[in-house]
Amino acid sequence: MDFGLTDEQLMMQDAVRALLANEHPPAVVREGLEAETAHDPGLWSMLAGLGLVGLCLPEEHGGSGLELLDAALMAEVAGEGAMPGPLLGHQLGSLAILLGGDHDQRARWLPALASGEAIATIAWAEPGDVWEPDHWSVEVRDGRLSGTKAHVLHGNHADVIVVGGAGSRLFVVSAPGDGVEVTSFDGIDRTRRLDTVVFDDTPVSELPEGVAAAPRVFDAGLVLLAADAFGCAHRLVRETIDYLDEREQFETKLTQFQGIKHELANMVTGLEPTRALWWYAAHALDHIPTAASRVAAMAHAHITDCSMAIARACVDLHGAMGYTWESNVHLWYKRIMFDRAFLGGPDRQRDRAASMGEW
Amino acid sequence: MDFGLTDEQLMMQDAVRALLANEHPPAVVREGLEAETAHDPGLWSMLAGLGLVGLCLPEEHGGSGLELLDAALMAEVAGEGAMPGPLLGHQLGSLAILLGGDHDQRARWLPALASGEAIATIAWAEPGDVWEPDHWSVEVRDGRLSGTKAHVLHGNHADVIVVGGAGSRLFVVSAPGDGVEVTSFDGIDRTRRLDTVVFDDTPVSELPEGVAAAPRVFDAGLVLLAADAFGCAHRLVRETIDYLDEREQFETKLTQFQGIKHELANMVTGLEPTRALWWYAAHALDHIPTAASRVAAMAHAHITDCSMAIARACVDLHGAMGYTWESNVHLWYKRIMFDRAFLGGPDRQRDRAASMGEW
Amino acid sequence: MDLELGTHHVTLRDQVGLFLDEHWPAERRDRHVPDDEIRLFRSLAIEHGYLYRGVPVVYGGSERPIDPIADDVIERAFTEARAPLGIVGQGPDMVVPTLLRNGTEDQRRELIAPTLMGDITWCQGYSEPTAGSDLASLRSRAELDGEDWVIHGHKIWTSDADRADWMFGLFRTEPDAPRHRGITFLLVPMDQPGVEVQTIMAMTGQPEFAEVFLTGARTSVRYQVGERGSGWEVSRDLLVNERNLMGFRLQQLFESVLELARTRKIGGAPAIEHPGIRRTLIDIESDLLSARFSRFRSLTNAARGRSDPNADLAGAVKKLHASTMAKRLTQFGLDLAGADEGLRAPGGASVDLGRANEPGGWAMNYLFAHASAIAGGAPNIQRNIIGERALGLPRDLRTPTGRSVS
Amino acid sequence: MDLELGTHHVTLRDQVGLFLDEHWPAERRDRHVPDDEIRLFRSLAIEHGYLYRGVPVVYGGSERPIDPIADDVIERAFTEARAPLGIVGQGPDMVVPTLLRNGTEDQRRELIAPTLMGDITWCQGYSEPTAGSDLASLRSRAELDGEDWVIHGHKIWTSDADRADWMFGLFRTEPDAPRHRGITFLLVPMDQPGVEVQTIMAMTGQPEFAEVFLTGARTSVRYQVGERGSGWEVSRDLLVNERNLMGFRLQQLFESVLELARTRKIGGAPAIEHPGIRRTLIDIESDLLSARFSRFRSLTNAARGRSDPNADLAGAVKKLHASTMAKRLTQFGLDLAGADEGLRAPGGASVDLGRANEPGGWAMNYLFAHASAIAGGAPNIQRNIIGERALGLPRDLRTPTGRSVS
Repeated sequence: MDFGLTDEQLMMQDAVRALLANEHPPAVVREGLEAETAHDPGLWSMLAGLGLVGLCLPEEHGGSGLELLDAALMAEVAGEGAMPGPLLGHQLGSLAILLGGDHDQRARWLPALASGEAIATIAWAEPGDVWEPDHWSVEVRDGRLSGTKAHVLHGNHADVIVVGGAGSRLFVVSAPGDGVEVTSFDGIDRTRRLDTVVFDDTPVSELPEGVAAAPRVFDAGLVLLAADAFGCAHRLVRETIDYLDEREQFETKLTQFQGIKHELANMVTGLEPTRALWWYAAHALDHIPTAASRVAAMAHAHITDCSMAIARACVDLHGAMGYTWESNVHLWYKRIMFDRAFLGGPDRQRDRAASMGEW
Repeated sequence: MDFGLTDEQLMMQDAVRALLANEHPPAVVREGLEAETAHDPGLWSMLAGLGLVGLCLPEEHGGSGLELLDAALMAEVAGEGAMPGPLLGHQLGSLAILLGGDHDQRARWLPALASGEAIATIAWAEPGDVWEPDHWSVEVRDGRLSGTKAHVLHGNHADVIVVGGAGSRLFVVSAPGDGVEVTSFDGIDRTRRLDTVVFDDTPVSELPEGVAAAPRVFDAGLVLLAADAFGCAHRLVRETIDYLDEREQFETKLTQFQGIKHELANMVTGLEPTRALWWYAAHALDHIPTAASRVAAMAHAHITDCSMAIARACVDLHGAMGYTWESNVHLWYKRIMFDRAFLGGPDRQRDRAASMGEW
Repeated sequence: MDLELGTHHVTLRDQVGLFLDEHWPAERRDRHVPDDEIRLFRSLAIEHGYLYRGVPVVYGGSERPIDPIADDVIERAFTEARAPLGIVGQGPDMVVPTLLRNGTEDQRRELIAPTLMGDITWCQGYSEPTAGSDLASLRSRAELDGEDWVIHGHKIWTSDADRADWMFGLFRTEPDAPRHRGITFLLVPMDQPGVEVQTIMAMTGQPEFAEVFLTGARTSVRYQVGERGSGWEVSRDLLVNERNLMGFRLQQLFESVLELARTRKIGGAPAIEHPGIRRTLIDIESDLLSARFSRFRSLTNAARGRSDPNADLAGAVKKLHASTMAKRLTQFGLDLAGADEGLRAPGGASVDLGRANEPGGWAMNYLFAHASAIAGGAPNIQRNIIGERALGLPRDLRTPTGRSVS
Repeated sequence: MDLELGTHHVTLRDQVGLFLDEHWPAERRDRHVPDDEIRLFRSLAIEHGYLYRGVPVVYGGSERPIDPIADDVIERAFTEARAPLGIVGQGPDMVVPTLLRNGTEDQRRELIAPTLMGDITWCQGYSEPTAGSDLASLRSRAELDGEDWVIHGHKIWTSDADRADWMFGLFRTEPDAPRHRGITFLLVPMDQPGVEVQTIMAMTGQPEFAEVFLTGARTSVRYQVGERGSGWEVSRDLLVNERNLMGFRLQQLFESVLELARTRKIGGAPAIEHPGIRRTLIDIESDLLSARFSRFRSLTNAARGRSDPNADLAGAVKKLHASTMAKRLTQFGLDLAGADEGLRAPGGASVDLGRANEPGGWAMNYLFAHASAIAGGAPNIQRNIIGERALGLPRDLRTPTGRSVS
């Protein structure tokens, strides 16, 4: 038994942290808020260079052959840096093909996805708050799919879209292409854009193990969101301390006021123990299949709620400045809003976890 | 429209406050904790002398002819002083006879109840968390009642017990007497004792309007409990401030620590607005029948929960001393526990209020 | 205590109902109504005594005796019909009461009526970059030049400065007086060369406030409110008024939450049938009722001119209580609206609480809850004020050279 | 990272199951088991390597390699069977680890084994009336008289002092040394004329702690642990140990809540089917899981001997996190148990978390949650420690002459 990170894992986190701090600090992230796209090909190839875009793909296909815990550790760092772009959808789409595809399908798509040459995403949600695989309604007839998918992560950048269909089936669509119409959605988090994708008689290729793969990828998504939110909240606490430490009121540092100190202490008392929760949830995805799904839902609900509460308190601690666009606070705040809502929201995950309990 | 207290109401509160502070301060209340009974006949006759025991009974029967708001204002002061004894049950029992009895029954019982010569109580709850009138199960046959009633307020002091029976019917029993067996219950709040009363073929007299009266008396009970809890919490905040103001740590008054100041500020921010809520609920009992029952349930749930949270925080602010029997904190703390649980508890009242909403 | 709708109020309610049936019929509820029609409606409502009831007729109000229950009857009826109430904002809510109390007759005649009709709009010049919670340390200064005050300074967090016709604000006029005594309350026209406005974008993506740079801006001494050096007292009344704005908005938000709970489904059934949701709704409603009747209590106390330490405490906690409720309510609404809404950018050109259930409405209200929490003193400042002024706790510790908080 | 039950742990689980089937059969679960049978059972469990695994065999433990997952397997199996685990208390949890780390061979041989079997019981002499959170300001003093320390002083909030055979505590031995350096850790026999115990009644109605008056109490220098003046360091290890006690108790409490939720009815259906209750249960369980795996994280870090600021932060918040959970959990349990229980006096001769569902059990746990929150530094002290030591915030403001908090 060992419940800690390896030196390699810590070094990998530090490498990505350094990359983001040097090449894509918040000031650069902010420029992307206004831009038409939050995808920066330069950043993407740097991430690919670090082996991040194919992190969980097998080495035989050019991936790094690592575990979901490693992906979650990267999500934490991505949250800390409010890292923009299509990584989340790419990871989940790639994972779906890995877990659901047959030998030929993997061989066809995974190498380009592992190298970052192609970008994947998932088109799973449907309008009207449809998220879970067993709720999907889009039908495929004669190898062709028609229907509308909502909240597709960077749908406009995807070369490979893994679409969820009725009966939890998974289909792969090449994009852009005929019968794939992408419209952008005005989302809360400008660092990870969402699109609505309308498929119209689009040719698809079914992933034969898709029905088994879909819930596992869904669980992976929950854990990556939780880790991202954790990273955001952790950074926000630090940013808030730094901001308050620089400011004086009545000739006294704001961090010296005990009211502020206690509020910060309460924040980390809620947050820091949850690091072990998402570590465990991520580890369970690869190693404890009987517990994985339930604990993924728990980790998501608990951590995104905790992070959101911290974000709200951090805004207030910044005073009026915290409410401005000019402050960086809203980068992480809105990113947590995204992490919290994506895949259905905390209460829905709690209901799911409860239904999976041995009660 | 006028939403304030009259000079008479304020004077009455001050009179009772002074009485308790002078004649029955916490030190005296504490002596009663250990005693076999929490009923102090001396205190009772002083309360009777102030017109308190017949506050809401008509003047024609020797009462003060006041409203439930006045009774609630007295409950607030009783809470502040952790006043021991059978007043709550007495008020509710008297009210039940007033509202449910016919002319003869009122004439028979009310004068002695108004003067305090006789003490009333209600025997409504039944074992197994049965509280609401429409859940009562005890049956009366040929004018005789048999069955067990739980949580009877000072059942051993009552001369008149108003018993709730199946179909929300109300019956009056004279006590003590044959077929009335009282055993004491080891309750959380030693200032208001509870008994279990077993009736065995006991002769009863039915209150003809009991079915209509029972829910109104139940609502009155909720409001009196809420006002009592409010008084307890209000006093606890004051006691805590006084205690902290006397103590120094690191050569600094504890009240100067901003962490403590902010915690106290949060307490009163939750509490003080609810004063208007129980005022309104009490007023509604007499004047706004359409709203009364729902707002009584809301006031009880909201205020007893708020008060309980304050009590818990006040213990911690006192440090180890707050956890001792020697400190007075637990007087109010446990009294709030009582106020909160009696008649079923906050969540149950919320469920009731929700079912009465125009949703 | 008397809350019952007596004959008088029942009659009023019926009259308001008839008035609304005639002038704001049901088909108007969900459609865009042009500004001139709204204007006409408001004039009629003032004529009938339904709006601006505390303002004398001569200044454009409808001048009715203080009667919070009547106010309540009217507000409820208008809200149910989604009819426009009086204009909400710093002009009617803050400037008008101040002028009624401290203004000259000329100021009242010139400014109140157009403010009430929305023809003159206002912004507030209190905060400065170096004086946030601590108004007494204001640096913007005004100097007398003949019949004009000439102003140099820098105001920040000024809502609506880019649209406002006038600023009301505090300026240091007596540099040698003690800090609180050297401030004067002035009204300053915004459309002049010495006033430069630079909007500040809020996290909602809207330019919700601005910085205002005053470089030789002028205003006539006719627009000085109250005595020289009395600005602190004049503005204290204002802050009290500002804190009255929240309650009604929260009530509207709660109506939106209820509407949402009726329509949203959880596990196939309407959310309003979900036992956990029901308990939360009841608790939120209890909090709102507490705030509502606390307001009645304050109004009654004010009408009686009586002082009462508990009532003062209730006044002191009002803002923190309201902002705490606002956060809880918007969180609940956002969650109830579902993930589709949780992922959506804040919607609408501005915050409109009555339209919370339109796309992006909950996100907008969710973010905006911070603005209302921070405006007029962030939560921690409120806690200090409550602790020190209302609970009588000793002042905060200070650095050896520092001054104390609040 | 490796949490899987490998072959080794699966085998262990099966062995523990067989052991329990044989020595703690199902019929024992709900009945009173005499002390001597429990004693026998514990001896057997030690022999099998299931209890006191960190203690060498020579001192009465079962001496197994550090293996938290094995600990967990054993604890879970024992708990499910309601079999007695090791004795919980200040002796096994605080004195034994201290002696293992800082004690002399003689001290270990004499004191550890009887402590583990409950033959010697301990109380803690840290707090004093004038030194609560601030241990460095202790006044109780010990002076050397030949081979004995002679002690004068006054300890307070001492749990179990009336029953304990020994006190372990901190005493000022070097009055001239700097405050932290002048303290020595001593073990003092309680049964002697110089020791007078006066119990303090807790709000539970139980004498949960006591004051101890030391007037010329003696203890041999053989019972000094660590160097003279090193008491501060020796006791810091102890505080870390104290903070490890809560997690497992909370897990037991949660099992009781689940049991209760299965049996209690709300509106005719089991509470566990109530959607609101379910959400709360999941959230509480998530919190407990966080604490549990944080503990695994700490143990792993300790085993690796590696320092990590985030892990230090996790350690610093553990106690406040646990006491916050304890309050939430006991509130939830008390409410779920219904008003009949909410009105009942705290029950049982002492806190027994496994019996929370017996009459008065929830009230007892509800009140006791405060004891665990306050012991070792009330919540606000914890917040200061977290803020200053773990987050690196500057020290509190102080009065001009005062020293800073924590």
